[in-house]
Amino acid sequence: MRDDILFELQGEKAKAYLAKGKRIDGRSLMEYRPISIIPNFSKNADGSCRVKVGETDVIAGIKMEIGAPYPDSPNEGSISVGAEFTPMASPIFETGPPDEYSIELARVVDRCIRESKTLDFKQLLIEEATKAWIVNIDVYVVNDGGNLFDASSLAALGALIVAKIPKIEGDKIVKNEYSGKLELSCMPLLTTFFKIGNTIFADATISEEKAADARISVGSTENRQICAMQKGLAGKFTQQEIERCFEMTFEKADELRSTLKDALAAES
Amino acid sequence: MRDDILFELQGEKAKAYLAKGKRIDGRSLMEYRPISIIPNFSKNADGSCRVKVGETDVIAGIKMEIGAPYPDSPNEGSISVGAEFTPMASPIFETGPPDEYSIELARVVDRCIRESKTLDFKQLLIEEATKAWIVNIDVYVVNDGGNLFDASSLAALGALIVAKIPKIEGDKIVKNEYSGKLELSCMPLLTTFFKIGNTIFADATISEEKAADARISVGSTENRQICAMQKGLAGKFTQQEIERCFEMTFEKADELRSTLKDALAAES
Amino acid sequence: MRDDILFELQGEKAKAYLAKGKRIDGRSLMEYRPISIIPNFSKNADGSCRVKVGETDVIAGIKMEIGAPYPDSPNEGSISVGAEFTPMASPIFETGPPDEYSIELARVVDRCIRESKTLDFKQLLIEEATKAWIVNIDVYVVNDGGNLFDASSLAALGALIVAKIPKIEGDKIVKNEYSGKLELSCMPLLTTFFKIGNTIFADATISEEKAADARISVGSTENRQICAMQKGLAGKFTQQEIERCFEMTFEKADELRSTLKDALAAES
Amino acid sequence: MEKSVYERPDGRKIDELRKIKIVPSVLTRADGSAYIEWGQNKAIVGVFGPREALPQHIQNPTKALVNYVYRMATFSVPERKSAKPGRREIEISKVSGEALESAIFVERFANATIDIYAYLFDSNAGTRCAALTAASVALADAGIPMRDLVPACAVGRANGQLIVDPCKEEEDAEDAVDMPMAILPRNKEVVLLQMDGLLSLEEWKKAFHLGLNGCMQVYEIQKKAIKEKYESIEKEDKKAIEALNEEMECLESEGQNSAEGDYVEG
Amino acid sequence: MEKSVYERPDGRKIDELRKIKIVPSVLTRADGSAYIEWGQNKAIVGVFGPREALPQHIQNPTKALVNYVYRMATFSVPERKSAKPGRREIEISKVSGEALESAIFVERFANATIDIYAYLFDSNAGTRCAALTAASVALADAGIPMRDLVPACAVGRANGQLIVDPCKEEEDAEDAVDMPMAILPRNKEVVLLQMDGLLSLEEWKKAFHLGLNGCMQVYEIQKKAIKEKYESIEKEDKKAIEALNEEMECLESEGQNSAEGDYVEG
Amino acid sequence: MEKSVYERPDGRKIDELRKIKIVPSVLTRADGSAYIEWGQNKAIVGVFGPREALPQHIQNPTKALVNYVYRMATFSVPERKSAKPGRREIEISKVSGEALESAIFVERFANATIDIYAYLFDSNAGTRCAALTAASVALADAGIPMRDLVPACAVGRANGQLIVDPCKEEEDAEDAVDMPMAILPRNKEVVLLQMDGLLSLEEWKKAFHLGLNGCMQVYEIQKKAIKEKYESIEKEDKKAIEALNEEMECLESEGQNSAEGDYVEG
Repeated sequence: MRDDILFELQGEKAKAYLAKGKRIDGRSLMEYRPISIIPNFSKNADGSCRVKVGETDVIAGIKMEIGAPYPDSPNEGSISVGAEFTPMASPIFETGPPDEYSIELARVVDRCIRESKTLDFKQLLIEEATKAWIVNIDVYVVNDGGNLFDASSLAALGALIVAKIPKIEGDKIVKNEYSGKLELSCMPLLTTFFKIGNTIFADATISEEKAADARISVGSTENRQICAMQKGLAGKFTQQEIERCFEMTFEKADELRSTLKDALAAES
Repeated sequence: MRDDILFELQGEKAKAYLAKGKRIDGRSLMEYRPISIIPNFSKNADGSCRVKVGETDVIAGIKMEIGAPYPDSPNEGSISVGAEFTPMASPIFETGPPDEYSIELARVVDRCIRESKTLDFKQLLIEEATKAWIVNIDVYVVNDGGNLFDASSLAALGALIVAKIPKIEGDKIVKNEYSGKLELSCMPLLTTFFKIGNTIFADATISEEKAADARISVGSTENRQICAMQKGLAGKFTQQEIERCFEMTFEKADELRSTLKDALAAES
Repeated sequence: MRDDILFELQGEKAKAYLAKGKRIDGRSLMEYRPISIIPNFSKNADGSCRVKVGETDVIAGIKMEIGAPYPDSPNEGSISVGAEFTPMASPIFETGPPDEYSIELARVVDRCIRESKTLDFKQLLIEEATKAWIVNIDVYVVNDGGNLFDASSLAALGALIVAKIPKIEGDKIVKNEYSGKLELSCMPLLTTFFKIGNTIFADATISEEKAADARISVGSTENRQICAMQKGLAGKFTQQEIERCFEMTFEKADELRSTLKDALAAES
Repeated sequence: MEKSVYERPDGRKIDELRKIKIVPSVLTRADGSAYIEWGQNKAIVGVFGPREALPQHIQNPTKALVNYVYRMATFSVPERKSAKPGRREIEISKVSGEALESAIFVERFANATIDIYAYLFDSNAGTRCAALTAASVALADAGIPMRDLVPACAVGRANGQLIVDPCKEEEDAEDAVDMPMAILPRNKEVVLLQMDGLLSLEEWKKAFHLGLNGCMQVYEIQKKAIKEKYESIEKEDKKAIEALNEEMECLESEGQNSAEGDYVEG
Repeated sequence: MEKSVYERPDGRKIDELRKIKIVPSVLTRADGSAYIEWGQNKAIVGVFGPREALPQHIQNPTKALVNYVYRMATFSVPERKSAKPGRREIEISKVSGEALESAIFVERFANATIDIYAYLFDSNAGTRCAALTAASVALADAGIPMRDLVPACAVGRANGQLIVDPCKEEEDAEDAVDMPMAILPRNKEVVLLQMDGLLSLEEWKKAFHLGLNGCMQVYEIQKKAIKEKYESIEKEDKKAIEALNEEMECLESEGQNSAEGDYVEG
Repeated sequence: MEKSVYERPDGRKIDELRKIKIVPSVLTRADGSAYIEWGQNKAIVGVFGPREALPQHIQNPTKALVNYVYRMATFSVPERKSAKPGRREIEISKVSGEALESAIFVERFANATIDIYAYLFDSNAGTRCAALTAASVALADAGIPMRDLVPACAVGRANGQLIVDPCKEEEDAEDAVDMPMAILPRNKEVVLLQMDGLLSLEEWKKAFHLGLNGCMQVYEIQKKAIKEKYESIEKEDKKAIEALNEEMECLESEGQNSAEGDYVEG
């Protein structure tokens, strides 16, 4: 175990390094830790993906359910994103109803997917006003090594890419049979930047994250569109700092996308 | 802030005054504090009303929903009253599920409206056995300056009086369009009397309420019918004391009704 | 009151006795305490039974409800067993949502009934795929004198035996009228054995139970079939010990069944 | 008492209670308990305390908390009740606990809680009164010092007739009124009073009179139940007698209480 | 500022805010409070603290916790909201609390909590900004030392046009973007920033500029509201002035803050 | 072992387990952990402790609490599971925790808690056994002193044939029996035993024999996983070895345990 006081000390150390533009683990400021991706981790899921970014370990799984469309969009299905910080992920998490941390995580991952319009909700319709697919995406945090937003976003996108649409007979889903795949029009991903003092850097470790003053997550697509933003923590950003993050976001997201594509290619 | 210890000291003072038949703020025993009423406080509500009685501040709002009638009264709609003691109303309230205080408040306000039969539940029917109006009345306590029962009852009645019935097309409510108004056959109101020592008085301030031994709320209509009663707190009343409250209840409720009518007239 | 420290002291004493193959109350190791059974304790229940085993006191009641069959067994009804440790049953129980103790109790009672196949779920069907009986069995623990599993199982079986099927008109249950009785093909019951040191014994009192190392509940029918098992507590059993329990289980369950039959005969 | 053409469904007179049976000391793990049958109503009440109130921040340094929990079993009503406590149960718990607090010498037990759990297993109108009636017997059984017992009883109206202790059928009348009440019998002070339905002031006075009368009958049944228990115990258990003795003294002698507690002549 | 052919539903210019009215000190039991009307939006904010954080294990020995609770009344929206707080409300509470924390001198109040409750009673887009804007006025009203007020404002896009402070109709546009933001005005630092919708980097820069501008307008309204309160109090209450005085000083003098707090020139 | 005409859906012999793979130390923030693949089942287990049990009133001054939490991910089953823990998960958590407690020297850690979290991410029958099997490896990985590992395995019946480690298809047979069990291998004592379905006493004996056999095979896999980890660590980290060493000693030497703990020859 590395307890939380140890992390705080490491946080202080991280701070000292970052003040000099360096990082404890030798990475450059905008460099991500090694990433490993296991698509189709769970066979019972309609799509799933396990992602490790350094020590961070998250598992996303998808279950498609048949539900009624919302009254104000009778010809659309929908997505629903949940996140659970499992209590094994960190000494301080507790079992219990989703708290504000997991709710924020789920909602920002949701926002990045939803607002990019990569999923055409109209294609999720089964029967107007009465039946449509609800794409349930659940992310489980198994080990919190920092930068959960990017790892979760990557796992959710990976799960969506490999997701299959269950076969329907009458009103019911036929188990273990599929009628096709989910179609995605782009690959939206979150990249998150952290600020300690005046230094901005990507992919914080847990000790760096604990020492961070502020955080900003930017969702973007390969078409260089920003589709989501979320500033977090009690620090502040200047306009220039935010613009610097934006400049990096497209580059970094492209890197993550190609890592994901490689993993998917290796799988099939 | 006036903290709770301060209130207790004021409670002792209130007690001493009341023992001599007097009140700290100079009111007579059965006199209400100044009342201000803002009907239609919320445009998104189908009916709403903000009421201040002295420092006490409550906001009631109505939303009409379409639901199924109860199986044992297939040709009737219904009402549902909720109350929330917001945590800003007092230093001691907490956010969370409704506790026994707010449940009692909601149920006594509900009882006064329901039992007076001012609303004809049969007129809330839309389609026998399948569709009827559910009149959701929610009362938010914004500042607890004492005597929440009377303020909440007044706000709920005010909201009902100005409430409009949404227009329906097919199975759905058309937003921002209305097909008429709720019809009320009378104006039921709660008046609450408090007891400290052997003194009975109306409209307690928060300090008086904290010092009170017992409380009795009486719901009545302009036809001098009693439609609800609720004794509260760990004190006791003799029969004579209760009868004395009843004698006052019609007079005081008439006063409140005319204040409400004036406010409504000013509004329109 | 006998507080929990007192029970622990009694537990030590029970332990000392059991080490010599004896019990404080003079019973033999496999002897049950006196049992009293009151069938039809609650008239509003569709079936009910109060059972006392020594100081242990539990009340089981049944309510039949109309529900939809599960999609994967469209021609079957079902049962649902709940248990509530009321806070009056012991100084240490608290009001609140069902905890792991009451959930385990309910699930083991459920298992014994369900797996014995005494109820033919197909006979609970009212209309294929849309309507079937759900047999709700709720057990309330009123006084915890030890061995709740056997007392609860006995009460649940008693309630099932006397249970009547409500009369239906259209989609609704007609109050206070019945169309027949539930048919049971056998009389499954739990018998529970406790272990302290190397001594195995039946029907523990609360002090014996608090001192027990391990517990094993065995569900069986009059046809000498085992239909459920549940080992509990942090102790261990050898194979020989378990087989010894099995040998006793049929004999003891037969005793309990004849006590139940006598009580039912006395009732009618 | 009054004559009327109204015939009650169960043939009772308008001022006649249903059959009531109270048995104290029915539980072994609670500090005090009572079982009541009141017509079809069946309730068991268990009392714990005075014991330390936990968590600490709820403690009151000037008096014991009175925590009354009223619950109905899922199968105790015609239509199955959810196992989750409803708003009705929570409201009844609150007002019943306040009614009992008025009788208990709470000021003697700083930082303590007195927990009273009342469960209904069968029902047919008047359950809160049945439970409350059993509760003060259970408190006496637990040896908790009280100014008085707290008998409860409802008054109702059906088909224009005021009646005591209405049954379910009467509670469902078109013009039904339901007024549960509970008193401290010695001075006939009201400690619980609720009312649903429409009444004129004159009707209310009559109803109240009927209710007082009903409560006084319930009081006699409560005292008899405690006395019988007391006598049966006498032969078995010397120590338990003393505690109950103190209770009975407290209930029967009048002059003493003002000195002992904060009781004020109403 | 900019010219456009796009006509806003309520006739506003693209850089024009809806009408905003802020009234501090509207509650008597909270330590500080404010009422805000922002177009149709109506919110009341109450502040308590700094007070001891409970239970103890949540206390932070190096700073005060900032607990922000954003809630919408059931009737404040077109379709009735459940009384239970939703995930949206919880997320907004979290980011708004973080935004305010950046302005408060939390390091001065070890083991304390500052509780901020913001309730919406009517709404039409932009509620989180309205609540947050009222909240820092309520904090000032409570005399809680801050580096700066926190004005908030949303930027949006409708029919291809970037606009400040979108109304509901604009928020529902086919190509809608919604970007709520809040700043510390003195150095124009961003403390809250969220975004839904698709934007290019160039559009974002324009949007951000509009938003900054909007926030600065809101800031003026906040200061005016506090000042008016301050003046009205002056005539009535000497003691209350001093606290607010300190607040205003803190907001208006620049050089001092770096010395007092951990403020760093951005 | 036995011959039969029954053909298993996956071609296994009746006493053959599915493929099992166990990897210890897969998490960095937990004190100990393990990953298990058991056929299609995939579980991750994390262990924390011994650490102070909180809130204080749950502490036991004579031993450590063992808190086992078994959960299934929403997508780990054919039909989506609610994110809320169900009654089945709570029951399994309770009996699995009791089984592990029998192996841990809990009496050495007064007022402490040992928290074990087991999450299933894919499933096909036998999940509680897979999770429990991984859990004692994770406990060893955390250096928590144990009398023995706790291998688990289910026995079932399908089409009249008793089988070890049934798969989902077999679990759904018309005459299915499911009997999960876990043992302390050294003395073959049973620490978890549950059963659903109808069995005669004779069948039970055969089933139990099959189950014991299965558990012993699982035990070998557990030991191998720990040993491999131990060897791989040896080259890297001197300090970690000592802790695991102690574990392995504890597992392999027999005579010592009775002296160290309260272990009694069964």
